[in-house]
Order: sequence, then structure tokens, then C-alpha cells
Amino acid sequence: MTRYAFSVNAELCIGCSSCGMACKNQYNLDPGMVWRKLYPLSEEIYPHKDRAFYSLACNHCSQPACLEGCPVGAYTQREDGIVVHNEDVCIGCRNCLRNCPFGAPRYNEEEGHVEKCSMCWQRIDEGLLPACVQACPTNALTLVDLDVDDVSSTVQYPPGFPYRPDLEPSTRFVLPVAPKIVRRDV
Amino acid sequence: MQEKHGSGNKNIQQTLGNKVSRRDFLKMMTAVGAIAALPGNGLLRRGPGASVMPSTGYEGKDAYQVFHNACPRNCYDTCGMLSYVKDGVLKFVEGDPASTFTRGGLCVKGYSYPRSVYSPDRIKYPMKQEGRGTGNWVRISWDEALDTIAKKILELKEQDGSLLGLGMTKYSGNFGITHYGVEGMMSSLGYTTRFVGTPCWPAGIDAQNFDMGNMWCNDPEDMVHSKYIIIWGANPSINSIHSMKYINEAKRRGAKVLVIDPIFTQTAAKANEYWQIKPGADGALALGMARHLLDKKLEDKAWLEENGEGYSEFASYLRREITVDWAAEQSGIPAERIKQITEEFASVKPATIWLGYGLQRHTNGGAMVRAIDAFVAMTGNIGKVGGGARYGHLFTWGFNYNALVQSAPEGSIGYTGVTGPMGEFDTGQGGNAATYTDRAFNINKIAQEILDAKEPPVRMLYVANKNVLSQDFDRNKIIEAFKKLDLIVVADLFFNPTVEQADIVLPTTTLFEDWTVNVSYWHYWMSINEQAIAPMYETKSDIEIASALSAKINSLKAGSCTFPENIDPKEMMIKEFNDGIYSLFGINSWEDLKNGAHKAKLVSSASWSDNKFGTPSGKYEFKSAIAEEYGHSALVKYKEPREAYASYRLLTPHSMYGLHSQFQNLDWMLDYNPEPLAYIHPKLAREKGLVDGDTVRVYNKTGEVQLKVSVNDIVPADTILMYEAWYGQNNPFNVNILVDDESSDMGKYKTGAPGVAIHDQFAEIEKA
Amino acid sequence: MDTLLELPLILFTLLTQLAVGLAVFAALRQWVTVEGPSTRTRNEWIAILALIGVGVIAAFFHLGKPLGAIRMLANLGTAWLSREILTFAIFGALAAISLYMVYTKAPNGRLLKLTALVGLLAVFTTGMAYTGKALDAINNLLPLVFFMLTVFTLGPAVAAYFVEEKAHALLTSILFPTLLASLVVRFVVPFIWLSGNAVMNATGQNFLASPLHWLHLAALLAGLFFVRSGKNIPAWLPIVLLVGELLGRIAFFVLVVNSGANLGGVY
Amino acid sequence: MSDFIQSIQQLSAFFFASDAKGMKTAYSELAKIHPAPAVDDWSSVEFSFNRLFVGPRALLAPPYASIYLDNDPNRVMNESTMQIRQFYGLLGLVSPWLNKIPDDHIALELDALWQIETALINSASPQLSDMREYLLEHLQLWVPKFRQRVLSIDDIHPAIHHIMDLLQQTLTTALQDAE
Repeated sequence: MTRYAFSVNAELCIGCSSCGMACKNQYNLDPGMVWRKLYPLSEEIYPHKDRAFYSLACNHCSQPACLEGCPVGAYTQREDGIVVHNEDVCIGCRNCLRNCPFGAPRYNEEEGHVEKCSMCWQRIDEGLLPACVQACPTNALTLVDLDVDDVSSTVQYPPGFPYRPDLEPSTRFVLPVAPKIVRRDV
Repeated sequence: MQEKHGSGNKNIQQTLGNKVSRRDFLKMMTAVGAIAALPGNGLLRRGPGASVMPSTGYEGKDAYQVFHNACPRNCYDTCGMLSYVKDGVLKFVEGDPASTFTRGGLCVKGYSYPRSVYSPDRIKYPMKQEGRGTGNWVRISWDEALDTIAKKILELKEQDGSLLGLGMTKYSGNFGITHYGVEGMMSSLGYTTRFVGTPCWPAGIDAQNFDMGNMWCNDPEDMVHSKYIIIWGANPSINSIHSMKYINEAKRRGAKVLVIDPIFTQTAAKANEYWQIKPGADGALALGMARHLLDKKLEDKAWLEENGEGYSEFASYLRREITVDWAAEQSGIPAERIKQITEEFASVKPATIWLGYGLQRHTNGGAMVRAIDAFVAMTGNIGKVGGGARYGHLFTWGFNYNALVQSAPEGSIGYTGVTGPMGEFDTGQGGNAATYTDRAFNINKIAQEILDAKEPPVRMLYVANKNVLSQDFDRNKIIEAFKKLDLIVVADLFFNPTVEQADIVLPTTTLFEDWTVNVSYWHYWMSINEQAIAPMYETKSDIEIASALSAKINSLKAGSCTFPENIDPKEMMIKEFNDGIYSLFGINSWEDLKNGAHKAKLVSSASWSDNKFGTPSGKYEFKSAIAEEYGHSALVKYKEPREAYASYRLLTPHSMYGLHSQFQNLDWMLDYNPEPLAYIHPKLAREKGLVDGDTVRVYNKTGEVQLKVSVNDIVPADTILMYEAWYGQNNPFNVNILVDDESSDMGKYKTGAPGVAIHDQFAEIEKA
Repeated sequence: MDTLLELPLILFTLLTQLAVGLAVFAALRQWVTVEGPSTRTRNEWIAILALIGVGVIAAFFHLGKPLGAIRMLANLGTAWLSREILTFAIFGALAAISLYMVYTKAPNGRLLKLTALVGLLAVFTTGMAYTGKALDAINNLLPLVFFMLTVFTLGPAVAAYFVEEKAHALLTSILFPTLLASLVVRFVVPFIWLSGNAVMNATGQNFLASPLHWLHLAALLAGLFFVRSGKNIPAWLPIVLLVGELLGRIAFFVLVVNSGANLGGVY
Repeated sequence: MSDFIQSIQQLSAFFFASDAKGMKTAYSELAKIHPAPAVDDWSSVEFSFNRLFVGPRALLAPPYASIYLDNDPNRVMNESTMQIRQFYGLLGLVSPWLNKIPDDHIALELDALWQIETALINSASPQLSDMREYLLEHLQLWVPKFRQRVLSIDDIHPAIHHIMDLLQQTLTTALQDAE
């Protein structure tokens, strides 16, 4: 079996935003529309402002709340775990926005539908990596197969990310590390 | 599983909104025959060919034509790219997977490229402005534009007897090799006034030339072998993102990484240790570290004996004048840390230092680079795989510069004074024995040079690949200087503050509409840039403009220009290649690059691996006679930093969302970085009564800007940080309003003019 | 979330809950007293049907693609929103039949009871549909509690317009305890949120800082002050309570913090 | 040729104009059919025209359909552009500026309409009538927004307001006739 997931290694992430822009480029997203972006960790979690990030899009949950609550069945889940949203079926009721604790579905007001990360399933089916993963210059963002790859050193619910075992988000995390800092007196 | 997915599943019904549904529409496609096209305003009878289908989202890799391109921006990474084209329209871009350096990735800027190609705001036609700055533009034909330009050139020649009244300024808007055709266009007209040098990295170039006889860095990919890495004044996390994986890998293999920077950068956050150095004190710190090597007898004596010219004199200078405590005091780094790290660095091999371009943008920048080079040399890490004092290289730039190398028309009169090289990429012109040369003005003092120019004054300025009003220094003075000019011609992609001051604007092609070839000044890969789409509107590439101008001016007065009058951009690109390039890269033909980027076949990933240096002595020169010839200390020595002229240090480094004035103006970039910010430390914020989001005035003797503050301890309390950026039409923000044109110490030797002390600036800050 | 964007749902939930409230009390009156068809009861059922109609029309404006509304029945298996649409459709149909019956012959007690019951079921589905999993503060039974309190506040209050004064006693006997319960629940809940996780805490703070919340409580307090068992309901009071519930409902839709807004922060 | 067909042709010519002279010619031809305000300074019309539709500064009212239809105000050659190209293809037409000027430039769309109208004079093909209606409806979807955008901008020469009004009026009338 295959169970695809994103792995987000905040120790390696350099905050370059290439992942988010690669996504916009791949799908020609409307201005203002962002499927993946960097979330800076608050200073309680990492001691320096704007210096550690989680790159997040859809977490392709095993128990997707978006899918469960969608009245029109716009969401489907593939056997490999990818949660796919169909914009043509979506009527823009935004119930999924109320149900996704990770803020993944985005409402496109002009189009009247919700959009979200598709894990680039067409690319995966062609043997390619998702656009964001291919873009990551430091391998901080990777595609893993939870049924095959060893993810024992990763965390499923790190600080800065909602603890929602009821949804079983598939994303795995490695936490950031702060350097020793020598400041001068001013 | 639904059939399709992705953004913009806007079907025909939705976008065209007709009663006819998508299916009916498609049915119609087979049903309706052609109508006879009439000789009207536009549409023609369509010839045979495949029907065109609208596309939605990602359609699978087979749906696209794929071209190889190369990002030509002034950047370490110079990424090979793939562009995906359907029905002649660029759909999306990717990194070239053939390059191990970029590994199929681009950066946040690279991925925004389709937005610039298809921005409705591109400059589309040649236009002239009736009254500079009035905004009263009329469309003119290429013929009329070139006619106006040509006639002005002929007039200058007539009046002055030479073309020195014609000035040209160009820098790094597009580093594609064929873009040297802009310089070629000038040469082919005669001897002109050139703004030479570089605002970027000249002090460091000279420093490394004094020390080693060239600027030549190791292959960045060999940093994985480093056991100790100091990143000194560089921020690859935003400026060379593809280098970070090698640093990470070295770290994973046990290397220690130290970042030395006035700012706690994203790169610093990834290090083992970060030192918040006082700007301008890098030389003092390096000399202190060198002194500690002596104290602990950690220098590589064998290497120094064999390869170090003037080393003993340098060692006695260190013993005489430098102490670790003094270095600690100057730099703000505790002596204990200096000592420990120095010992750690010297105890492993290979160890390397990456010297960023930031640290040499000071009045003592070249001297500081020499001090750091010296420290690396003393540890015996020069010429070692995984070692080296890495700064940059031009090792792979040995093209023909076919478009550049043009002879002046017969009988041309030029400048008779002494000139040096015309920029860092100029390998041949400096010091040759020609009767006449171009007149060289310092590119970094464009305003002052225009204001001071006499016999003849500069009366016409040609600007290409450059946004002078946004990127050059002391903007207010530039506006004054421009008033002296009769004709300003700007060739560009977008309407920017320089175009606003132009008399004529010429529309240029994007990289996807042009043929060229690109290499990096950091890694060792070469990428071809194929024409992926037809040039939009009436845009032309720089060399097409040169050739059209040549035809025009020769038609007005035969023999006025030697630039070939009929060129094919692809042929011009092919002419850039030579056997040297082919053998360096191990390819048989430029066509090999159509399969992906190629890397130079290096004898060693290390520069100077044979210890044969390019200096007069053939050794590493701690004491350089050439340095002395150019007015510097022959011996590597401490040089005092610039005196502060206002209360706070002002640092204006590169932004990750733009490259100089490119990219940040695109709407996608505004989604990520909507407005400029001044970063200040919480302590300074408290003193000034400022909180996040307050609007402030930042001002100094050169000018004033207003922007919001972000309170953040990534900056020291005596420093204001503002990233460089041009935000586009409606945001007047520009950090260079606050940067004066004070020169850095070095640059004249190899680039023709010194650099600019961009980071030796100071300012006041107040709540607006 | 944008208030304007949420306005259709604010109206939909409020108006349909008022309709259910009226239906419940119409049925209740049929049950405890025998009430023949009269202009007043006719008007009441017209009002019920009109409220459902306006509420549903308002809900259409909530959709990005209103023409696809019918497809909302597609996921009865797991989506409470689908079930909500279905039960409201049945409720609407029953209300229409009830109106027809009230008009033509004696109201059928069983039918009215069934209509009221289905109405309550519909509110139950609404309560379930609004327990957003991203909305930590209300990812529980609170929406159901809030909505039912609205039903039993607005139902008896607005019914006062449709009944003879002698029936007010029945209405107040339910309205008074409801108001008391509502006031206590709505006063206490934000403080409970404060002790929850960061997202709930932020929601609690939003409520405590919002005039919407306090005006809602003030309306309830006014109700408690002027509603006395056995006494008449002043004609202005239902308006005050309606406005209070409206403000409270706006608060419910715009002040509850979405968990996704805190990514990178402490949860 | 009918006034209507003539109007379409000259409106197209106006938006195709590359200088004041071209604008003046088309404007004068239109004035023969529809009364138009007199213009004494054609260069100020041209400055307005360029600020709105040509450049070099960012366009105030880009004359491309996709800008108004595709929910992406900052990209040309977008999906609906390609659909219009397909539509031209169905007519057996192709833009001479293929991939150089977006196919949905107002002047090109009006030219297509003019070509259909002219063809319909000779043959009353029902399919062609459908195509005509289709194109009219498509224009009606974005031209009002385009016109509004132009009208919302300060200091635009009244001659251009007149053209925008005339364009709107001509399309509306044609659409009413079609239905």
C-alpha cells in the first residue's frame, strides 16, 4: 500500500518561499490565492521572530473533516491518501473552511468555489514530485510514503500545529534548532 | 476520480458565459465551416493546423513543449530552467533537473516568471514622451524611434567631433552573454562615454586579485567536504538558496558552521553559532583571528613557506599591531569566542570561509576581504577541496562576446586619457595601445559624473538592463543630473522610475523570447536559453535593437556603425561559443545544452589546487606591489571604517523577493511581501516609542523615506535594516534614496572604478 | 471571517430558528388548549412559511454557486449540512401543509406536532452542522444549545403577536426560564473558553471584548426584567429580543476563531 | 453596408489606432453615423488613449477580455484568451499577431464581429448566426466592465468616453436584435 504525506523539516527549512511560489506557478493561481505558504513559528516555540517556519498546505488527513462535512461531495480521497477537491462540484458553501483546523481550503470569492492543495496528484501519477517538493532547495519539504518510509524520527503534532488525532493529518515534522548566539553589547 | 483538477477549471460557459454550453460549443466546432476572411482591420484567414483547445490547470507533461532557459538575473545561482509552452503560450516554469546544483528547483522569484511575461503592464511599443516626466506618451514606430536616436548621435558627432557626448549605462538586468551587444552597439558607433565599474562586488574582486592574482572560488558543491564553514557576510538562505544544501550536508557530516553577520539572518539561524559583528569591523576580527593563529602556532607553516609571499612581514605586523583583545573590542565579539573558534577552524582540514559581497561594501571593504583571505591562507586551506576563501569567479565566462567586440567606424575620434577595464567582465580592453578609447566614468557616481562632464558634456544617455533611478545612488542628485541631458533612451521591460524620466522608451524581450547562454559567477554550470515563445508586442532583444540601429544610422550616413545590420539572435548566440568553452565543459556543440545544463570539467573542485597563483610572484601575496600601485597598503593591514554621519547604522541588503528592482513589482510577489518594512530592535523601538506597524521617517543627509517598522531582535539596537526593493508604480519606496555615493576602497584595478560603501550608511529614525 | 460574507447564514439560522420556535408554540397551544382556526393562527403560519422562505433565500446568497444548491443533498451519509437541508425541506413542506390545513379546515393536531418536531430536528441538524472542527470553541454541543435557546426565546416571544392575551401566560411560563438559562449559559461560556486552548481562549477574549456579546446579554436581561409569569409580554419586547439574538448570532459567526488562523502559534 | 456594420468596423479601427491620426479617422467616420462631440486637440486624446490601453506606464484599462473575465487582472494570454482564439479558429480566422497581441484585444474581437456580420449579409447561415450571438454575448460580458473601468478614471478625454458609450450602445442594440 501507499500512503503519501508531506514531510516538513523545519531544521532544514530556510524560509525561502520557493514552495509556495512553485505552487502558484504550477497552477497559475489567481492573485491573492495561496495554497501553500510558510507559517513563521511564534517566539514561544522558536526563540527568534521570523526565523523558523512550517511550510503548510493541505495535510491530506486520514480522516478528512473537509470531506466528511462537504454537503456536495466535492472531496474525494484516493487510495494513496491524497484528498482531492473538485472545483467543478464545489458550490462554495465553505463548510470545509469551518471544518479544517489547518486552514487548508481557501475560498476564491470571484470564482465562488473553494480551492486547495492537490498534492499534485497528476504529477505523482506521472512519476513526478509535487511542484512544491521539487522546488525545495534543501529537502526540507519532501514527499514520504508513510507505509514504506521510516518516519520514526518525525513528529505528527509539533508545537505550532493543531493537535488533532481525530483527523490524523498525514504531514510529519522535524523541529527547528536554534544556534548559539553571540551578540555584541549596544 | 474526477477527470481534471487544478486551479481555474473555468469552463467555457463560465468564462464566456453564453447560453451555449461547453459541449454544444465543441459540437459547433465540427459543424461550422470557415467564413471568407475579409480584408479588414485585423483577422486573417486561418491556415491549416491543429485545432486549439483551451487548457485548464496542469495537463500532464506530454501536453507541453519544453524549452531550456536560463535565469539571467544577477544572482549566484543562475538557475537553468525548463519552460512549459502550450499553443505558443508559456504556462509554467521549473528548474532544470540536469543541474546537480539547482536540482530542478528555482526560487521564489524564478517561479514568478510567467507573471512578468504576461503582465498587461509590460512595455509593448517604442514610445516617446512629450515632455520628460509629464506622462504624455505617444506610440512611435521602431523606425521613428531609431531615426530620432540615430539623428541625435549624428548630431553629437557633428558638433563634438566625437561621440563622447553619448553616454551608456548598463548593468545586471540581464546577464545573458549576448546582452553585451549593448556595449557592442556603442563600440560599433565609435568611442563613447561608458559608465564603468560595478556597484556590486568590486572591492572584493580587487582584494582577491591582489592576494591571489584572480577572483576564483572553489565549486560550491565541494562544501560538503568542508569540516568547518564560516559564512562571513553572506546570506545564502535568500541569495543563493541552492548552496544551502551543501552547507546542510557538511553539517550533517559533522562540520561546524559559523555565521558572521551584523544581522541574525536566516542563514545564521541554520548555523551552529552566530556572531553579531559590528559592521566594518570584519577586518579587525580577521586580523585578531590571524594573530591568535600565531599565538597558538596553528598556522600552516609548510604551506606558507612554499606559497606565501610577504608572509613574514605580515606575521610581524600582526605581532606588532594586532591583539585578540583589540579585535574583540573592535568587532564586539568576545575574545574567548574568537580564540576558541580560531583554534577549532585551524584544527581541521579542509575548512573554508565564504565571503559575501555585503562585507566589502564599505570604505574599508577591500582591506577587510584581504584580511579574511589572509586568515584562510594562514590555515593552509587555499587550494584545497572543501577549503578556500570563496568569493566568486569568472572562470567559465570565456565566451567570444561576439556582439560586444565591434570595432569603431573608421576615423572615429575618442578619448585619449588613460582608462582601465570597462567592468569586471572586460578581459581585453584595459591598457591596450589604441590611439583612442572610450571615456570611462564611474558607474557608481553617475549623477556627479554627468554633472561634472565637460569637453564634451554628456548630452545623450542610453540605458539598458538597468533601473538607474531605483538602483543607483543619491537619487536626488541623479534627477538633477538628468536635467543636463538632451536625450534619454531607456530599453526595458516595465515602466519604472527611470523610464518615467526618459524621452524614448524601447520595449525589450523577456528571457523566454530571446536566445542566449548563461553561466554563473559562483557555480560551474552553463545553461542555454532557447527562445520558448515569440516576442510579445513589438519587443526586441538588445542585439536586435543594436542591429536595427546600425541599419538606420548607416542609411542616414553610410559608415556610421559597424554592428551587423541583419542578425538572427540564435546565430548570435551560437557565435558566442568557442573551442575553449567546448573543452572546458566537455561538449561537442552548443546543441548538447539543449538536453540540459552542463558543468565545467574541473581539474579539481578547488581553485588554485596547483598553488600556481596569478600574482606577479606566482605566490599568495600577503604583500602586493599592485595593491600599492593602486594606492592601497601593499601589506594586508587594518583599515579604519567610515566615520558615522548619523545616529544609527543603515543596512540595505538584498531582499529575497526581488533582484534589485526586478520581481518585487509583480502581483504574486506582493502576495508574499506586500510592503517595505524597517526592522528595528525592541530596545530602539522603546527609545523611540515605536511599536510594530508604526509608520516612521528614516532620513539622512541624502534623503528621506517613510515606511512601517517591524520590531525584531534580528537586528542590533544601533542598526536600521531595510531591504532593497522597487515596489512598482504606486509605492515610491526606495532604499537608495538614503545611500550616498561614497566609494569603497577598491575596485579600480579590475573593474575600472571602485565600488560603493552601500553598508557604510547612517540615518535617523522618527515616528512619522 | 468577513461579517458581510457571513450575513446570509446569520439570517438563515436566525429566521429559520424563529420559524421553528413559532411552529413549536403553535403546536403547543394546540396541545394544551383547543385553538380553532383564526386570522391570527393563519397569520402565524404565513409568518412561519415566510420566515423559512426568506431564510432559505438568504442562504442561497451564502453560496459561491447558488445554482448548485440542490446538490447539497449529495452527502447525507456524513455531512450534517446535507441532513440540515433535507430536514429543512421536510419542515418547509410540513409547514406549507399545516398552513393549508389551517386555512381550509380545523388544524390537525398531529400534523402540527409533527411539523414542530421536524422543525426541532432541523434545528438539531443546524446545531450539528455548525460544530466546525476548525472552530475549537464551538466544536461541541454549544451550537445546538445556543440555537435551541434561540428557538425557545424567540418562539414564545414572537408568538405573543399571534395569540390572544390570555395565552401569554403559557408563553411566559416557558420564555422566563429560557431567558434565565440563556443568560447564564451565554454569560458563563466565554469564561470557560478562556481556560481552553489558545484558539478557544482567543474566542473567549473576542467575546468579552465585543459589544455584540454584551448587548446580546443586555437584551436577555431586559427580557428577564420585563417578563413575568402570568403577565403579558410587552409589544416591544420581542423586537428587543430579536435584535439581541441577531447581535448574538453575528458574534457567533464572526468572533469564533478558526484554528487555522493560529498556525505557527502555540495551541 | 449598414450603419451597424460600419460602426463595428470603425470602432475596431479606433482601438487599433497607433496614433492620433488613426484615432481621428475612425472617430470622424463614426461621427457620420452617430453624432459625436467635436475634438479640438487630438494629441490629448492620444495621451489618454495610451494611458488607458497602450502604456508604457501600467495600463489603467487593459483592452483585453481575459482581464475582466478570468478573475486575474494582471495576466494576459489567460484561459479565456485561448477560448477566443479557438472561437476565431471555428470561423476559420486567425490573428496576424498570434502570440504577440492577446487574441482577445477589443479591436480583434470587434473585427471578428465585423467579419461575421459581413458574411451574414451574403449567407444567412444559422450556425453563423449562433456564432454571432455567442460573440455578442461574450462581448457583453466584459465590455461593460471595461467601459466602467475607463469611466472611473480621472482626466480621460471625453472623446474616449464617447467611444466607450458608443461601443456599449452598439453592442447592446445588436444583442437585443439578436434576441
